[in-house]
Order: sequence, then structure tokens, then C-alpha cells
Amino acid sequence: MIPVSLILIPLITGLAAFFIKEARSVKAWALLSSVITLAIAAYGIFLGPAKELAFDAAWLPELGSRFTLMTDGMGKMLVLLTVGLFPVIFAATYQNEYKKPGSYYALMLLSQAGLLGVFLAADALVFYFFWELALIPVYFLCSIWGGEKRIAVTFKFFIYTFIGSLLMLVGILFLYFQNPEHSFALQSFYHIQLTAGQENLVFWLFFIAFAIKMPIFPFHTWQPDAYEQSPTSVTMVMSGIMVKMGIFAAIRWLLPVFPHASVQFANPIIILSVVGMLYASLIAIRQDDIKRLIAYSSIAHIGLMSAAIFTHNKTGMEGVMIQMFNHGINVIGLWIVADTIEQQLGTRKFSELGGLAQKAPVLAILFVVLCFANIALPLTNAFIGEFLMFNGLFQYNAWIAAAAVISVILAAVYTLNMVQKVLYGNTVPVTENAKEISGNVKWMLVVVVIVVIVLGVYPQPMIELTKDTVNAILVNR
Amino acid sequence: MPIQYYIYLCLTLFSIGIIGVLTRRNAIIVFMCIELMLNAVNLLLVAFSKMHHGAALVSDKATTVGIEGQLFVFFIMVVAAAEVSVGLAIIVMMYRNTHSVDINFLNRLKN
Amino acid sequence: MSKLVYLVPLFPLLGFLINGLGRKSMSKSLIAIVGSGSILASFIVSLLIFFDVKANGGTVVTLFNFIDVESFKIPFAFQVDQLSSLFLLIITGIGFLIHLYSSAYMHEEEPQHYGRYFAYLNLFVFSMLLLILGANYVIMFIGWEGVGLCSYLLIGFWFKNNNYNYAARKAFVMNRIGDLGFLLAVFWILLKLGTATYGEVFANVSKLSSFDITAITMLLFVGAMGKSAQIPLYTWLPDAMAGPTPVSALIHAATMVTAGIYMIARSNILYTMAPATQTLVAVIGLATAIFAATIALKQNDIKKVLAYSTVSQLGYMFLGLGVGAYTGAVFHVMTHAFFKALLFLGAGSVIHAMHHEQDIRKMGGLKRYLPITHITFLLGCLAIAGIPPFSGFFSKDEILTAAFSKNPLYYFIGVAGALMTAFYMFRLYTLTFLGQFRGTHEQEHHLHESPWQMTFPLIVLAILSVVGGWIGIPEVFAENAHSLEHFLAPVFAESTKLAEQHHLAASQEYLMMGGTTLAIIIVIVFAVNSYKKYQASTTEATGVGKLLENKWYIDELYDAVIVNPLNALAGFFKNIIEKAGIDGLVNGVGKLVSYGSRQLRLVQSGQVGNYILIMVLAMVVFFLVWFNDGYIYQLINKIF
Amino acid sequence: MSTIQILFFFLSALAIFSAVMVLVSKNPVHSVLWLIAVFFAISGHYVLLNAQFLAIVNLIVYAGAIMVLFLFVIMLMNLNTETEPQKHIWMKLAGVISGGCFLLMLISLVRQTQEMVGRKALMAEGNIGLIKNLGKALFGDYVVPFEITSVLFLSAMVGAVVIGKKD
Amino acid sequence: MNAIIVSALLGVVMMFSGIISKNKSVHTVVAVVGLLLLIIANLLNSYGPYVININTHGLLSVEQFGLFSNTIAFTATLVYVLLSGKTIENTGVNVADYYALIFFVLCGVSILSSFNGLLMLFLGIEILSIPLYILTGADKRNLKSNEASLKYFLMGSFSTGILLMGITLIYGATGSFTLGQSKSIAGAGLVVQTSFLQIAGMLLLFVAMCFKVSAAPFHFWTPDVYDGAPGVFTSFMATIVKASGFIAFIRLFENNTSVLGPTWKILLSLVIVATLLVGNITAVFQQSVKRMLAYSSIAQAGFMLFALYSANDLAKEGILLYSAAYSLATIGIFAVLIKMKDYTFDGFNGLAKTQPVVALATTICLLSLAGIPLTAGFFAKYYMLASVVKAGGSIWLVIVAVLFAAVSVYYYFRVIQAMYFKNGEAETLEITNGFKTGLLVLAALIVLIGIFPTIVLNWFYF
Repeated sequence: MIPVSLILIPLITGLAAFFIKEARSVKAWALLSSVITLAIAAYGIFLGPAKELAFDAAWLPELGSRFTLMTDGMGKMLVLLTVGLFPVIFAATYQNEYKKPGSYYALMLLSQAGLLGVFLAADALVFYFFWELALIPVYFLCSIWGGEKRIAVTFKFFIYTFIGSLLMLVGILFLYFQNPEHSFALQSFYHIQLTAGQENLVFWLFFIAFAIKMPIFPFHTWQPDAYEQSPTSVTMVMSGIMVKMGIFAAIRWLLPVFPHASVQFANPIIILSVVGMLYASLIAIRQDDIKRLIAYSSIAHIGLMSAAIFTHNKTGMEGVMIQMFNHGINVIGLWIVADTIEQQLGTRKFSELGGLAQKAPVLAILFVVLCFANIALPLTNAFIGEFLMFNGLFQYNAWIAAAAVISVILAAVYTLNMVQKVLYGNTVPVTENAKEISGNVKWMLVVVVIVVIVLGVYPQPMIELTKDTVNAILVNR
Repeated sequence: MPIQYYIYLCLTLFSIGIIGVLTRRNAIIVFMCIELMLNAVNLLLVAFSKMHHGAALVSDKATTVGIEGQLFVFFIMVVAAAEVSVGLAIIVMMYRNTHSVDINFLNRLKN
Repeated sequence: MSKLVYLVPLFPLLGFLINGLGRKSMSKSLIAIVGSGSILASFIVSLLIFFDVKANGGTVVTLFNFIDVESFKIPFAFQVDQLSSLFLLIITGIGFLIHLYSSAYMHEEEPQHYGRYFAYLNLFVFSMLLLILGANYVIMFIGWEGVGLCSYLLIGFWFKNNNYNYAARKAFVMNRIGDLGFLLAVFWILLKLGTATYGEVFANVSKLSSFDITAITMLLFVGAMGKSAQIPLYTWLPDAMAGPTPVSALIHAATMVTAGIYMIARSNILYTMAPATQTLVAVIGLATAIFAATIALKQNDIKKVLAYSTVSQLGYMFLGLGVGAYTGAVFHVMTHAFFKALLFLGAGSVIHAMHHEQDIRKMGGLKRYLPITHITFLLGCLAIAGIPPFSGFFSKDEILTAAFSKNPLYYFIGVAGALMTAFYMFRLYTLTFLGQFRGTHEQEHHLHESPWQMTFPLIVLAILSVVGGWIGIPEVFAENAHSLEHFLAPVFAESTKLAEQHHLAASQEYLMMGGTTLAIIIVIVFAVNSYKKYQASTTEATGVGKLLENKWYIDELYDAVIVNPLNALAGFFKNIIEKAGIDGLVNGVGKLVSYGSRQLRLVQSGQVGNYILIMVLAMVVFFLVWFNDGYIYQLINKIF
Repeated sequence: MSTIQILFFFLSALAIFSAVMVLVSKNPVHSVLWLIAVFFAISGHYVLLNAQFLAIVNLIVYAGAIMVLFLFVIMLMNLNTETEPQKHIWMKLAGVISGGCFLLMLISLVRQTQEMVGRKALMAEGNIGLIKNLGKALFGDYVVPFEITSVLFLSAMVGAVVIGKKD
Repeated sequence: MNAIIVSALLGVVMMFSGIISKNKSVHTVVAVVGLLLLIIANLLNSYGPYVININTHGLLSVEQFGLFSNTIAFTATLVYVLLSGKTIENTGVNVADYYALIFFVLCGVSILSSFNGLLMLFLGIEILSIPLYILTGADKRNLKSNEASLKYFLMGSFSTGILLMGITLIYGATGSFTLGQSKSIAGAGLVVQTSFLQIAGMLLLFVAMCFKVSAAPFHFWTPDVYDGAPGVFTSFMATIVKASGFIAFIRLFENNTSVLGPTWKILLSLVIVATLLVGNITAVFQQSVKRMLAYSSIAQAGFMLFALYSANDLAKEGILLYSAAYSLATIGIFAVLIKMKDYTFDGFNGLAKTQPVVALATTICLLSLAGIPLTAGFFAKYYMLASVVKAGGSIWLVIVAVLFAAVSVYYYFRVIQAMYFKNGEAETLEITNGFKTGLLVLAALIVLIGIFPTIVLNWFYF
């Protein structure tokens, strides 16, 4: 029952939130709901009996689709990420004021439900449903509460991803009719025998969907605009969690179902991803906007992950697993900082900022730590993931790995550039009377930073958590 | 009489009807051309019915094979009559409002 | 005792946390006590460990499982052996002195920055200790990057000044470049051996093909280049002088920059088995030594001179490593740590007295005002110049001797470098302490000797740099006098087995020592005389002089060849490829659709005639399709 | 060449000629009259095919009722050559050509149908065209459609009222 | 059989109620009651034994598929009348007559859902069309309405001509008015191969049907007529009529495409792609929501044609589901549209502020049309695609279709954007609470079908 409740609680509370008019109560409501979800998830994953973590019920028997939910290691981890980050997001943006707060938080909770569904679904049709369900609320969130160019940008983002998911739907249908068991169940998909031609075709149908979602070069252009335009708490959801949908899906639905194709096309995809890393990193060097910079840097990180996925070796895969979680944590931290700066000073441009370290040392310190996590400094969580991923990539092909590693230098360049422009130097008019962060923001950042460090020093639990998935993906077929 | 002749004749009439629809702008004339097409069809139907009837007669003297064709013609005429009443009503209505029966005269709806 | 090794990094870590979190609330003196005390504590522990090791060998202490995946496992373990314990002493010892020194030097900082400073410094010591103690390359890498981080933080300590920030960034990025080499090497090792733990790696080194070894060592050396400021990655070190002087002393002279030497010494067996790399190391080292020395000749910033001399000394160490004189290299690391720290601190004391004036052309005749500083500084100069029996002489001599036996050319170039060293050091000394004071009057008015916290380390270091060399007295003077070699023997045992044994005739060695010493003395005298009467001249230097003053225009070269093109490329990507190219394509599809829409709706002409016309034509087409279906099939089969 | 054939060709020629005249005559009234001529020709064909009932109905319903209705309307609007709108010449050409293509298509198709070769339409005999048989069939097998056409007429009636009634 | 008779009678009843009572709302009430009767009668026909049995001599064949399509059509009409009854009353004076015509149309619908043989098809189409010509022109003073009805009438009767020529040729070839048999050839004892006459006839038939369901390139009447006709009747035409057109189309061709051989698929896929292209692409640039919906109905037709392309059981279920989903959603949107003062996109600006409930319902309808999951529209499209994939082969056609579906999102969401994201004061006619409730129920129904499509299918089908 636990997975169901994980989906239902945000869903119901979200729908209820539509009718709460008063801002403070709805914030409290959303926070409460997310905390409850977190509690349940934590219980289910760490304490509860294992059988509680699976759920199966008839949904559309005629269509051969059952409402099946399951949690393997990866699923657990991403569920933890989702349920863990939402309270952080809510708390960190607690003082932000939105028009129509009821609808805002309602949609946020709905998107949480969708995300959890995606990570739990073990049935292709259910998966597709949640895949879309996670998208729609975000579309509305960005379009209503976003920046001035929001409508066009969000619309591009929506149609872009929608095309992807439709192609995926075609792929799913195709698989379904190739499936001797005439079912959408994930497990049965693993046993489908396809001819080479079919496999390649459907592989690409799926891959494009996921590539757009991740996004990897050259499908990424929706992302920076979307991140820039949408309200930060939504950006947090998008870059912290939604982006992981693509990677998660690639691991769960792409590799095992298309074993041959995913090996056959590994090379072009990996090269594409690596090119994307370098490309994004280079572009990030020239950014002048905190949000855009983070966006591009996260494109680079994602590129590494997608490359690591297709190395088909355990090291890389472990890295991806861990990095999915860690990247979520780090980028959320960065967004919180970006948000506080924007909320307080009303700008995100480096060129207009500076000397913040004098005014807000605590913010500065936390920000610096997060930035170094962003460039994968050892003893921060990101290092573990990237170390493993680069390692896997190296096992796959030393030269590609060498090329990819260059992005680490570039990462240092642009991240430190940001740090310097924003925090150091002398204060400028904008930052003259900047105030130190306080209360919820501070504590949320502290929490994030602590997680960053702890996971950086002692990552083994994460590795243990996801080991089973890695073996399942790479050993079976 | 070889059936081809009828087929050619009717197809010709039919196509003349089509050409009329394509070349005239007077709604009434266009409508008349459509009626012409219908008549071509009627004639062809009758011809075919007689053809089938002839084929059937060989084996069975009392056969009524082919009668359905002529009944169909009957129904076509019925429908045509109904259509005409409605059609002319519409044309008249338009004429009332615009004092024109030009099918291109009213051109508010496009793109 | 060795079991307690984790205490060594623990104390600095605690110090870091306490100072970092409590920097607002704690008083300066408390901060200083915590900061220095923690290092002192770990120094004491290190001492105990040192003797423990000396008595009954090294060991490996595993704390917990850091990374454990199918393909390999990396424990969080500490390697306690002769080499690391020696470095522990150097780091904690000198670290403590410099902390002490800093407590006075940084005194005018306001408390929170004061606290921040000590926090950084402790963090640095912590990471340096990790680097030294790590029992496998990954842990070493953690420290490796950690010290980079700390140097970044400390160089940019006065973050209001953007030039300092740029220097910090440069340092970090250049280190990163090196680190990549290191990282790739680690991957390579993991790939081939499935482990990064020293013991296992060195045990199975025979499993590696010579190509692998060469590649690995080369990559590791790239790491060393970055960290230890060798050509071509040295330019960050002089800029790093932006940081507070004690920092320069600790990080950019005594400890961090020697990490590269430590790492190579640690993996000596690999290098011994990769002669090609060894040659490269030697050549690079030598080149750096001589090159940096030439630049140092014409620098006027007291710290810059020392910085370049550091680079060149590091070059010597790499020369030593390259020619297989691992002990010599480590020996020189130690002595260099003593006298270079001393020199920097002395410089710091001078700068302190001169109110942050660093240009030696505006100094002079300071020996009247700063007696202790003057004496200690002089000793330092003698040590670095390599006058017997000062420490520098022994270490440098050992390296040069080894170089000679490898290839005489190395030796002579090395000696030339040594002469230059002597020259610029005494140029520095003379311009600073002898002659007339050339500064402003109120500067002169304020000149004063530094407080005891600053002078005490000077004295200690001076003593060390005098006697420090005596633990490595060459065999020619006395049998088994080279106690360091014996101490370190177990670490380099494998290499020494492999390396061909060569012994110079005692007479030749004496000759060489005598010759060099004589030459050096002559150079010193020349330098002192030529600069005693120095007056600040406004004449622009020309030719080689100009070239040297501008450091061979290396920075400009790098900007022109690497930095600017990269920026241009990034700009091109950002503005052209991204906007016009990819995004243009994506939006182009949208535009295409709306354009098609605008055109297609014109077909809807609103005229019945046209509609029916199109319908008729469509029917015609249908019939055509029908009667030509054969061809259409072929077509479709061609397409799908 | 039997009389039937002569009659056939004569009627065919008449029908086609008058049909063409329907198109080309400028004055709508003339077109109507020509169309009536076409209907007469067709009725002639019916007679040849021994479908008297249809021949009569054709004359009564079409030539009689419908065409007169047309005529009334035209008179009522007093449309004449002057008020007659003309299409652009190119449009006309396009119309003619495409119509011609359509005709060609169908004819070429008919020429390819072997099974029609040698089939004949039974002339002047066979009694299915007689009112008696048709009536039997109509109120026997075909009573349902016959009833249903009443719905058609109802709707047409209502429609004519709705459209025609002044309000 | 029930449906045909009852609907015809109800038409007459409406005429009389028009004579008896001058109170407009009475007519609406009568119509609603009548529709309920109709539905019941039809359900009795599908489940119960209570059937008016008439020997149709094989001219009609009443089978489940047709009956279910009837039920859907009647139910949709009921919803339509309930939502838009007021507007019908305000359209003109002869309200009763409008209802009468609507019932006659429904009679045609039920004929088309049960015809057997081309004669009844022809009659059914005519009974379906002639009232529509009139409804299109119902707004007599409005020139647009005039123009629309004239165009519709001329082109409609032209297509009738084509249809009849097709029928005739088939008759000539086979000697019967039923499809799918080559009697004459077999009788003549020649090599059994389809007669060219029959092929030509079926092609012409196909063209005529394409015209009725407004498939490109025979769609041209659709935008103009839908745009010109009074909004209420557009809604009716675009949904119930079109759906029944498809039912007829499928019943006509499902078993007879073998005669046409493989070229059939090529032709059909050409038509499908053309339809999708024209419908979606042209809709993108429209300024008036009404006209956009007209084009979108063409696009939807493109999707429904898939049912024809892959004539399998999945397709038949699908077309039922599709017509249900599509009709409901379109009726909902039109119901809102005709309440707007301004039919352009800007007319919807800020509707979410002035009328949140209406905006919500409209959004759900639009999402359904766009085929977003959790709405009925998704499963409608799903079934169509699935049927094609199941039929095998042409996966490329499916890919093209989904790409166009993505395009369709563009113009559907323009309305949503206008309602929610643009600022403005959307002006509406007075909106009663009853109307709102109706819309909400409709939306709820759409979502329900979106989650459990099998409910509908189980009720209606198996």
C-alpha cells in the first residue's frame, strides 16, 4: 500500500489545496503534506516490510495494463530524492509570495504525485500516464507564475517534451503488440524478442523521448530558457527531479528492453553526450546569469550521466545512480541560493552583483561549498558519482574519458567565475544593503550542505542501496 | 444495344454536368448542372438494370432481376425533388439578402 | 601508536570546525590558540608516530570503506611509514611555526576574518595530511584537491581585491589541469589492477605492461606539474604570492608544492620501471630550475623572487627524482622546507615592518632595524645558496651528484642554476638589508622588529636550516652518516634494487663540491658588491633584462594561445551555434509550421468553384494512382 | 441499322447537344429550356429501354415540376443575360480541362473492363419497367425505404418552411 | 429499428409542439424528454426483446455496433441539448422546427448505423444532409449563414452526384446494391478478378464518404460551413453528424476493402496524411476559435480515419470511444464558445478570472481533444494508434500522426493560454449555475472515461 499512498497523498492534498485561498495556511498545508509523504516513504524504505513496497491491481485488463508499482534500489533512491526535496523546496521558498497561492501549491503537489508515479511505475501505460501527469502541472506553474517571456518559453518546453513522449507512446504500443504476453508489464517487456530492425526503430523512439527530457545535446535548447523563466521553486523541481526522469527511464526502460540496440548505439550516444558536456560547459563560461549558468552546468552533468549509462559497466552505472541523487541535492542548493539572491536583490546578473561575501558571509560560505560540490571536489557527494562515472567511461574508452574530463576544468572555470563575480570583490550599489540570510532559507541550505558533505565522506550506503538495480540491469540479459 | 454506348453516353452527360458546375457562377445553373448529373446516373442505372435483366432472362423467364435498378432511379428522383425544394429555398433566401445568385458573390468565409 | 594516526588529521579538522563556526564569537587570542594548538597537538602525535615507525616499521590503518563497487574497492585508509611520517613532521612542525607566526602577522584583521584565516589554514593542514597519509591514490587525490581548494581560499583571502581573486582562480584551475592527469592515471591503475592501494599496486606492478607504466607515470607527473609548479604549469605560483605571506611560506614553499615530489617518491617503483618518464621528469625539472632562476634574477617584488626561487628549487627536486635520487629529492624537500619557509617568514617580517611594501627597490639598510630578521634571513640565503655546512648544500649536492652520474650535462646545467640561485638570493638580501634605506620617511619612522610570535619561528627555522642538512651527510665524509637514507631505505628498497649502482670516486666528489662552492662564493661576493650601492633607477630595462622582468612573457603567451581562443570559442558557441544553430533549428520548425499554415489557408479561397475543382482533380489523381499502383509500390518499397 | 439504333443515336446526340447548350447559353431561361430538352431525350431513352414508368415520372417530376420550379424562380428574380455573372476565362478553361480529364479517366477505365464486352442492354422488351411490376416491388421488398423517404420529405418540407417563411 | 421509427415520430411530435405551444422552453423540455425516450428505445433494442420488428427484406441490418453508436449519438445529443438548449431557443423563431430537424437528422444517423446496401446508405445520407443544409442557414438574416448553407448545399448535392455515380457503376459491375461481391464476374465464368467498373465505383463512393466526413482533399466545405453556421448547429454537425458519418464509412468499407486490393491502403494513407496535414497546419494560424475548431475537426477526422485504415475489432471499439470522447469534448467547447461575446482567441483572454469553473471545464475538454492522458481523448487516440500498430506494417504513419498530434497541442493550448495566462476581461453572455454544473459533469465524465475507458466500452460494447 505504501507506494499507492505515496502517490495518493500529494494527489489528494494537491487537489484539496486548490480550494485553500489563504496564503499562509496553504503553505503550511503543502509543507505538511510533503513531510507526511517523506515520513511514509522513509518508513516504507527503511523500516517497513519489503512486500509493502510493491503494489498491483487491475486497471485496464482488456488493454493488458495493470496498475503495478514497484520499488527497486534505484526507485527507492529517487523516491527518497523526490519526497526529500519537496519539503526542502517548500521550506526554502516559504517566504516567497505568489498570486493565487492555492493553485500554485496544488500544482506543485500534483507534480510531485506525477514524479513519484514515474519512479514507481512498473507498467508501461501507467508509466506513460505519470510521465505526462508530471509534465502538465509544471507547464501551468511556469506559464502562470514565470518570468516575462514565460508563455512562449514554457510552451516550447511543453511541446518539445510532448513530442518526445508521444514518440515514446508509439514505441510502447509497438512493444505491446510484439509482446507475446500482451501486457504492458515491465517484466514482460524484458522478455520481448525483436528483430534488429524493429529494435533499432523503437529504441530511437524511446531514446528521443528520454533525450529531450534529460536533456542531452542537441535536444537541450528548451532547458536554459525554461529554467530561467520559471519560478525558482519550479525550476528546483524541474532540474532537481524531473531531469532525473529521463535518466531513470533510460536505465529502467531502455537498456534492459533493447539490450542489443543500446549496445549498438552506445558509441554515438556517448560521443553525443560528451560533446554536449564540453559544449554546455563552454557556453556556461560566457553566461552572465546565475540561473542560466546553473542550467548549462546541469546540462553538462546530465551529459556525463547519459554517457555513463551507455558504458554498460557497473562502475559507470553505480556512478549514475549516485549522481542522480547527488546532482538533485546540489542543484537544489544552488537554486535556493539563486532564489534568495534574486528575491533579495532583484537581479541574477553577475555583472550587477559583487561583494556579497562581505554582507552575507553565511550565504557566501554555503554557496561556496555548493559550488565546489558542483565541480565535484572530493569529500563532496558529487565527487563520488563523477569519479565512478568517469571511471566507467574510462573503462569504456580512455580517449572519450579524457575528452570528457576536460569538462571538469571548464566546470572549475565557470563556477569559480560565478563565485568570484557574485561573492567577492567590493560591494556594488545593488549589494550595498544586502542582508544576511536567515531562518528557513539558512537552515535548508545548511541541511543541504550537510547532506552534501556526509554523502561525500560516506557514500557506501547509497552504493549498497542501488547495487541490486545495477546488477539487475547489467547482469540480466 | 451494347452497354458501352450507354456508359459512354451517361459518363459524357455526367462530365458535362461537372464541367457546368465548374464553369458557371449562377447558383441556379450550377444546381441545374447537378440535376443533369443525377439524370445521367439515372439513365445509366436503367441501362444497367436492363442489362442484368437481359442476362437473367436467359435462364429464367419470370425473373425480376434488375428491377432494383429502376426502383433506385425512382428513389433518386424522389430525393432530387426534395433537394430541389430545399435548394431553391436556400437560393431564394440568399437572393433576398443579397439580390444576387452569384456563388462567388458571398465570400465572407475563407482562409 | 601508529594506530592513533587518525588523530593527526583530526586535530586540524577540529580546529577548522571550531574556528570556522565560532569565528564570530571567539576572541582573537582564543582563535590563535585553537588554530596553533591543534597543529601543535598533531605535531606531537606525529613525533610519537615518527619514533614508533623508526622503531618498528610502518603499517596501514583502515578507518572505513570509502567506495566499494564490484570492480574495485577503495578503503579510507592511512599509510604510516617512513616517508609519510617524515612528511608528517615537516608539515605539522613547520605548520605549527607558521600558525604561530600568523597569529601576530594577521593581527590587524578583524576577528571574523582572523578566524576565517585560521580555519582555512587548519583545513589546509588537514587536507595536506590526508594527501600524505592516504593509503591509496584516491585518498591522496582527495587531499590533493583539498590543498588546491585551500590554496584557492587563502590566495583569495583578501577577496575584496579582484586581482587576488583572479590569482586564486588561476591557481585552482591550473591545479585542476594537473589533477586531471592524476585522475586519469588513477583510472588507468584501477582499470589495470582493480585497486588503488599502494601496497597492492606496487606489489603487482610487474603485471603492468611497460606502456601502461609509462602512461600512468606520465599522467601522474602531469598532476605533479600542476601541483608543484613545473613547466608548463608553473605560472600560478608567482601569482599565488597574492595571499598572506605566511600562507606563501606554508603552502607555496614548504608543503603543498612539494606534494608532487611526495607523490612521485611514493610511487618511486613505478617511475624506476619507466625510464622514459624518468628522463622527462629530469629534463622538465632541470628546465624549470634554470628557467625560473633566470626570471628570479630580475624580479623586484621580494615575494616574487622567493616564489621563482621556489619554482626553481622544485625543479631541482624533480631533477633528483628523475635521476633516481629519491632520497635526495625528499631530503631537499625537507631542507628546502626549512630555509624557504624561513626566507618567506623573514620576508613577511620585512613586509610587516614596511607596512606591506614589497618592492625591494624601496628597501635597503634594514639590518639596523630588524636585526633578528636580518640574521635569520642571511642564514636562509646561505642555506639556499648551498654554502656548506648549511642544509641546502647537502641536499642540493646529493641531487647534483646523482645527476652527474646519470648524465654530466644535467650536472653542469644544475650547477649553473645553483649559481644563479646564489646570485639572485644575495641580490635580494643586499637590496633589502644592506645599503641605504630607500623608502619614504614615515615608513622609516615606523620600522621596528617584529613581535616574538614572529621572531621565534624565524629563529627555530634558522637553526633548522643550518643543522637540518646534517642528517644527510654524504657517505664520502663518513660511513653511514646519511641517516635519512637509511631511515627511508625501506620505502625506496624496490627502486634501489632495480636502479644500477654507481659510485663516483671520492676525489671527484670532493672536486665537484669544492668547485661549486667556490664558484658560488664568487657569485655571492659579486652580487653583494654590485648591489650594495644600488639606487632606484628609472631607466627601463632592455633586451634580455626586459624579457626577464616580464618573465619571458609566458603569461601573455598562455593568454594568447589558450585562454583567449577558448573564450572566443565559447562566445561563438553561445551566440552563434546555440542561438542561431540549434535553437534556431528548433524554432525554425515552429516557424515553418506557422508559415505553412499561413500559406495553406489561402487554398481555402472561399469559392465553391475552386473547391469543387480541387475535388475533381483529386478524383483524377485517385484514378491515376489506381492505374499506376505498380510503380507506386516500387516507390514505396524503395522508401520504406 | 434498326430503328432502335437510329433512335438511340438521335436521342443521344440530342441529349449531349442540349446538355452542352445548357452550359453555353448565356440566358438562364434558355439553359432551363435546354435542360428540359435533355430530360425529354432521356425519357426517350427510357422508352427505348422499355421503362415506361420512369419515362413518365421523369417527364412529370423533372421536366414538369422541377424545371417549372426553376423557371419560376428565375423569372421571379428576373435573371437575364445582363445580370448573369461570368467566371474568369481561365477558371472556365480549368473547369473544362479537369472535367475532360475526369471523363477520359472513366472512359479509359471502361474500355479496360473486359467483362462488359459483349454485354447488351435489353431494348424494347423485358417487363420490369412496367408500373405493375415496379409497384409490386416497391410496396413489397422496398416498402421500408419508401416509408423512410417520407421522413425525407417531411424534413424538406419543414426546411422549406423554416427557410422560406418571413419572420 | 426502434431508433429510426421513434426518432422520425419524435420529429413529427416536435412539429406539432411547435404548433401547439409558443413557449420556446417548452420545446426544449419536449426535446429532452423525447431524447430520453429515444435513448431508452435504443437501449431496449440493444438489450431487451422489446423491438419493433419489421421485415426490411435485408435492407437494414440492426446489429450491436450500430446500436451502440446510436446510443452514443443520442446521448451526445442529449448532453448537447441540455447544455445549449437555451441558445437554440435564442437562435430563431422556429425552435420547434429546429428540434424537429435535429430529430430527423438523428433518424438519418440511425439509418446510417444500420443500413445494409447502398440504397439505404443513400437515403440515410440524404436524410442526414438535407436538414443540415437548413440548420446551417437557420440564421437567415446573417449573410455568413446564408453563404454557408449555399456552399454546403451545392457541394453536398455535388457529392451526392458522385456517390450516385459510384453506386451505379458498382451496380453495373455486380448487379446488386451491396458491396463486396463480384457476382457478375463469377456468373460470366471469367477469371475472378475485380471489375474495373466496381473499382471505379468504390473509388467514387470513397470520395463521397470522404466528403461527408470532411477528409482532405474533400474537406473544403467544412471550415466555411462550420464557421458560417450558427454556433449551436455547428456543434451538432461537428460532433454527432460527423461521428455517424464515420460509423457509416466503416460499416461500408470494413469488409470490402479486399475487393480494392492493396492499393487501397496507399490511397487511404495518402488521404489520412493529407487530412492530418491540412487540419492541423491550417488550424495553427486561425484567429477565430470557431474556425480553429472547424479545422481541428478535420484533424480529428484524420485520426478517426485510422479506424478505417486498420479495419479490426480494436478499430471498431476505438471509433466508438473516439466518437464519444470527441463529441463530448467538442460539445463542451462549443457550448462555452457560443456563450462568448467574441469568438476570437482574444475573446477568451482572462476567462479563468471571470469564470473559473467554465475555464476549468473548457481546459479539460481541450486537453481531451489534444489527447493528453487522464482525459477521454487520450484513449481515443490511443485506440486509433493501437489499432494501426496492431494491423502491423506502417509504423511511419503512426509516427506522422503523433507528430501532427503535437502540432494540434499548439492551437488547442492557445485557448488555454488565453484563458489562464493572458490578461483581459472575457465577456460572456449570462451563465447560469445549471450551465456550470452541466459543464462540470461533462468534464468529470471526460476525466472518468480518461481513467477507465473500459467502462464505456463495456457498457456499450462487449
